[in-house]
Amino acid sequence: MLECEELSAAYDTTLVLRDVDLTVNDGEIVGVMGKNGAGKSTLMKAIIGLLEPKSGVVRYEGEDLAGTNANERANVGIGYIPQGRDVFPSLTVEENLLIGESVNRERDHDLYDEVYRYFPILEERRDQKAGTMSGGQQQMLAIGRALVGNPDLLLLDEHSEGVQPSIVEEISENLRDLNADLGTTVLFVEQNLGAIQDMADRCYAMERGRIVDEIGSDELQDEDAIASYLAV
Amino acid sequence: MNPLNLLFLFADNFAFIVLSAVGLAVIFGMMGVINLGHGEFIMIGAYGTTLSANAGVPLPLAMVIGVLVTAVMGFVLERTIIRRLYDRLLDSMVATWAIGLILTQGVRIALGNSIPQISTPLGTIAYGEFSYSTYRVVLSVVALAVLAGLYVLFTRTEFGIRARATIQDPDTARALGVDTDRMYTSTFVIGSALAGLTGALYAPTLTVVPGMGSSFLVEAFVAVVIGGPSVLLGTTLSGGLLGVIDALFTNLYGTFFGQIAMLLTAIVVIRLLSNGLTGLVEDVRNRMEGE
Amino acid sequence: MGIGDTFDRLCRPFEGPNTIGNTRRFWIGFVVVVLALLGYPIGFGGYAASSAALYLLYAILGLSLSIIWGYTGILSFGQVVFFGIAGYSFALISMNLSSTLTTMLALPISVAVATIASLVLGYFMFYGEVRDVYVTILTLVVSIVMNTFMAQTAGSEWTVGSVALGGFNGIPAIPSLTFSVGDASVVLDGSSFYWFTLIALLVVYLGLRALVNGRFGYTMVATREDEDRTEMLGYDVRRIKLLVFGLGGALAGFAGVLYATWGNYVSPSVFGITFASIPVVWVAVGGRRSLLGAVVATVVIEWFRQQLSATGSQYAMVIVGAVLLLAILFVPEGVIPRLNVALLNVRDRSETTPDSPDGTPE
Amino acid sequence: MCLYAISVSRMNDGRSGPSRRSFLATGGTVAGAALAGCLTGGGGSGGKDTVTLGILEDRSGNFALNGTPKYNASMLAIDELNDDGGILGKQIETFAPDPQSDNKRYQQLTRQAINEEQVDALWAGYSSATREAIRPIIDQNEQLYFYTTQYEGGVADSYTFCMGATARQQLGMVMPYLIDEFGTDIYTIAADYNFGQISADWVRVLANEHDANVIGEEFIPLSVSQFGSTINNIQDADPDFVMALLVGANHTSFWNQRTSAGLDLPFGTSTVMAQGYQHKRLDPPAMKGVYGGFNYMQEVPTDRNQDFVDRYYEKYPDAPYVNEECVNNYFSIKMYAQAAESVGSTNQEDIIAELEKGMDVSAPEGDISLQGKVHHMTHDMRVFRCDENHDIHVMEEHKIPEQFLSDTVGVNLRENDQTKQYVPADYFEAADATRE
Repeated sequence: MLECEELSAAYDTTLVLRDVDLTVNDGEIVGVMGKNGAGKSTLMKAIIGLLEPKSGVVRYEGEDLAGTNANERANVGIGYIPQGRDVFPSLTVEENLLIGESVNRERDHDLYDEVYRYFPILEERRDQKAGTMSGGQQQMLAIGRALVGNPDLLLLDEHSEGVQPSIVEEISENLRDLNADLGTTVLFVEQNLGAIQDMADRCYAMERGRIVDEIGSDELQDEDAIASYLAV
Repeated sequence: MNPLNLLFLFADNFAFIVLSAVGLAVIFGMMGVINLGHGEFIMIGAYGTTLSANAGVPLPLAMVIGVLVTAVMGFVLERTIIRRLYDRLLDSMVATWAIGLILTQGVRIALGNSIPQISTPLGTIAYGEFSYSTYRVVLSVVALAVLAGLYVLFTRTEFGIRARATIQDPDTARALGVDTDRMYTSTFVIGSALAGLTGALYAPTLTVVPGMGSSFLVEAFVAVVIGGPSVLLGTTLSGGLLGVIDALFTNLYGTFFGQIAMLLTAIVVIRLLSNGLTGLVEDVRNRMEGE
Repeated sequence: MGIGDTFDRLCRPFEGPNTIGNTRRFWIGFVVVVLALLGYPIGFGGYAASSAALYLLYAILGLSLSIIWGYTGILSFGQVVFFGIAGYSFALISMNLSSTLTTMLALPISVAVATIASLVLGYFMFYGEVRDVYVTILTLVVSIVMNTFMAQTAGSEWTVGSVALGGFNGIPAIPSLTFSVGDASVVLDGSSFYWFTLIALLVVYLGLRALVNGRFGYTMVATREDEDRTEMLGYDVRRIKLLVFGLGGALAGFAGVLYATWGNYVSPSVFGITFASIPVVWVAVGGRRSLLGAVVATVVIEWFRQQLSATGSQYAMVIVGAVLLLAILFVPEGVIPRLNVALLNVRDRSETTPDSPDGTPE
Repeated sequence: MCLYAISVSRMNDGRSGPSRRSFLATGGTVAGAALAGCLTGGGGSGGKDTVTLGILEDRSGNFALNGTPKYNASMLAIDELNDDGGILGKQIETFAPDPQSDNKRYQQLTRQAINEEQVDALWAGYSSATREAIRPIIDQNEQLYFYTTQYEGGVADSYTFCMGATARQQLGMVMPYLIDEFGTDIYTIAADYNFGQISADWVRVLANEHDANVIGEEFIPLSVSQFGSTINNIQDADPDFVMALLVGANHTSFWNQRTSAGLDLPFGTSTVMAQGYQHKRLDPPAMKGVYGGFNYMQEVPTDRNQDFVDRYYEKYPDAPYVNEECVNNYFSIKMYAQAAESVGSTNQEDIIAELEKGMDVSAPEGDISLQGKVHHMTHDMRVFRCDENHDIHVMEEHKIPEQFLSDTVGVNLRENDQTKQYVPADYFEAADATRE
């Protein structure tokens, strides 16, 4: 479904991604783990199109995405959940969700019902300004917002950051259910061990902008094996 | 002091401040671009209206033409110039200043220093020994209608919600499929159209000359700066506050003191409220919700 | 130690990454240009010199914005406020107490008044948490307020001492700058005014070069690049901004005094939106992060505008507007930095042996 | 050689006091100035085979509406003179830049006109502010200068000739007429700057002289274009007529606004219509019942004027109107030519002396004369009335001389050089703004 080939990206002149190769198959949940500054968020931005790659190819459903804008990529079915709970703070919950309708223009129907089923709090707080909600609730909103348009691929950028562990667990569970129910493919980046173990079918490890390892589902349960990619 | 006089005067000032500021406020509030050519956009609206009316088009239709002309001009300028400067907001000020310069002198070259003016429609309201222009009362109603219309547009329509999302976080909005380029273009066109509307509405009451835009700038900038970040609320509140101050002091002490009182008020507001009048309202609202 | 080394050592305090032109070649060119400028009145006469003096004093105004906007990241439309305040102060002081001594004293006092005004406004803004683009609009509003206010001082109640503010008409017949020691006095007029302005500009330019390449200059640039981080590193950002704004006010005020004595006249149009915008245009076109850019652009643009107006062409303003648009669109970093890069490239290509002592990184 | 020649010609200017262009001779600038003189090929006016006139009128910026007709009329006069063989057999050249309604630029261009272009005479500026900005430069260089706008009056300047009617002449024409026709209660609205303030002073002086009262007075900033409260105040005061001394594009909005507010009083004015042809630009009946005291409007019903108007439109078919200043520029250039012919040279000092003898001028407005002692004109003044169809009618006409400088102050520029502007407040109790 999604392939990155020798993807490199830079801020100004500082290279942050170096020749990243990565594949996500239809229906998978794939994680990318790495420490702070490993280039995880940059990878997400390069895939969604917020950052122009220096070189390399991003392919979605077999088509090269070069030359398309972020909004066009979203329109064809990629749902993006930015890091740091980037909801629109002075829009209400409902208005935030409405923005998500622009994702995946070719869907059959909106997923408001499903979103409200997974995250009932969002229905309760429909008219509340998003900026006044707690971190976990904002994270749920950010996910719900990307889901409303029924994306085929979800890009999830560190949903555990700054959120209570119990909520992270809940969110991870919801995402697994969602993957099972709707067949939504998920690519997420994370440095929280628990979240990775809870969600990922398989996982890439990233260090200083490079993919350094690929870890299958069995190895994922071996904490010691993956901790080295995460420990500070 | 006749209370009706004061009321009319207030309505008049309110309309003038709101209509002067609203186009500037939309472009600034939604896009962060300070359009130094704002006055010239108003001038274009006034010219469009006056020229159409002189050509025999009925006044209401002529006003629509004035608005359209300005909107189209805004569209072209956004597509060719302004969009290249979104990440260089200060340069965009220089660019819009230059556009204003070109517009003023371009109109002068094309149409001369003056064109035949149109007269104010709708006649007079008389009361006691006083009388007042009906059209000017209508203007204040229009000003309210414009504010209400914008409120609905920006809070009740999908376009408005997307536009607000775009200004809050353009990257995230884009990543969620919002065509932010189009949002910017649309917003700039709406702001231009509003400036054009101001020109169209005031064309029958003001002297339509190439340099007329400057007579709107004081009110427009003062209103925007004391209004604060929330465009509509800010414009409404500044129109209300400055309108009252100006009306009161003008009525009591004359035009000069009206203007000075208005400007002093602006300075006090800026000093006391760093987020302008809307900041104050938000604070009060938060405090009330907190209790 | 050769003469070249001495020369280099003399130049060193003015060199650094925050300015263009850190090579011996630049300084030699600089000295040649300065000498040529000093000789200009001798070659072209007093009239030409007095015209040019106007552009030079504008350049000081341009520099005052360059350090505030270009180096500290605060776009001010209010430089003309201090320019005008100093001009008016000079008029009031020198005309009320008309003796050569007071005319001489009026210069520093007026600059002080402008500085205080800028510190007050700066305090008001930076300590009142007025941010970013609001500073820009606020300074613009202050200019408009001054313009509106001064234009309305035509009545006889607006008389300070024996001098009427004059409203829209302004104050005419302001004395020229006069310096006197004992009985000897020099009236700065024509060529002598030009020389005075040129040397003042030179001192200001070199002084600012030393400033921006010094410790304080780095904190200015740090403030521009990231205010929060600068604050976290232990610098008082508000104080830095206030000091720079005050310095800008002083320079603008100094230019304002020169202006008032240049035409022996000052009027509210110095606060008008057109004149308020012009320094922004100079600095934007010349390159806001380049002091030299501000100076060159100011002189060239003003010369160009004057030439166009002298032709009597009605297209003058259209051409000025179009040139600005093109400059903003196609040379965003400013004309002078672009030229500098182009020159360096040409030289890099033509020269294979790196014999020039320009080790300073850009 | 060249340097020597110039010095001699300057010496020959020989007026007592500082010599013409004396400021050039300070310090080390003599050589430079002389060199510049050589480079531009001008050795003073005497040696040239053309006459150069400086025409500095605004064709862009705020005052373009008033400046453009002044420029046009000047060019018409110069073309006509050139067609008739020029002045003293020399063709007239012009230095005619566009000062863009910017006083700073006026200063630059005035210096350029005098020092670089070496103009023999200068016409410059619409507003009083412009005149005051450049007058110090004029005086310093002892440059012959014609200021052609109608104005507040009082300029007594050895080098300046004020060709327009003064406030006293204009108001002195229209106010007695209005007092006779409508009554003695006057309300004044005036532009809040020097011109408006002094004109309002004159309204008070003239009201006093004709046993009328100014029952209200309001000064309106030039930037104001909203007149709701002003209209209220006038209605509140209920005067017999209003004196409207409004200036500029913003103030022109007053007329539409007062009409739509139903303020139907007689208005007297010295400013509107004759300068900015509001009766042509605004839709009737905005200017209904406005009475102006002017020396000229395009509608002056004489054959001589018709002939002038025809010639003007022949040269400028698209011009909107022939205004008061147009005519002042036109006749003053002709008057200058006449003076130069009778002196037999373009030496400025000689021409000033010649003009100071007084001179009769046949102008489009009528036969008028220059009052040499005070450098002002005795104008053929008229009361013009605008009716509801915006047709103009001449109600009264007679010649009025400049009186303030000549009678009240007692200025005689033939005898005493000066460069001062006198104000009525110093001479009339009624005009003293510190009253009450």
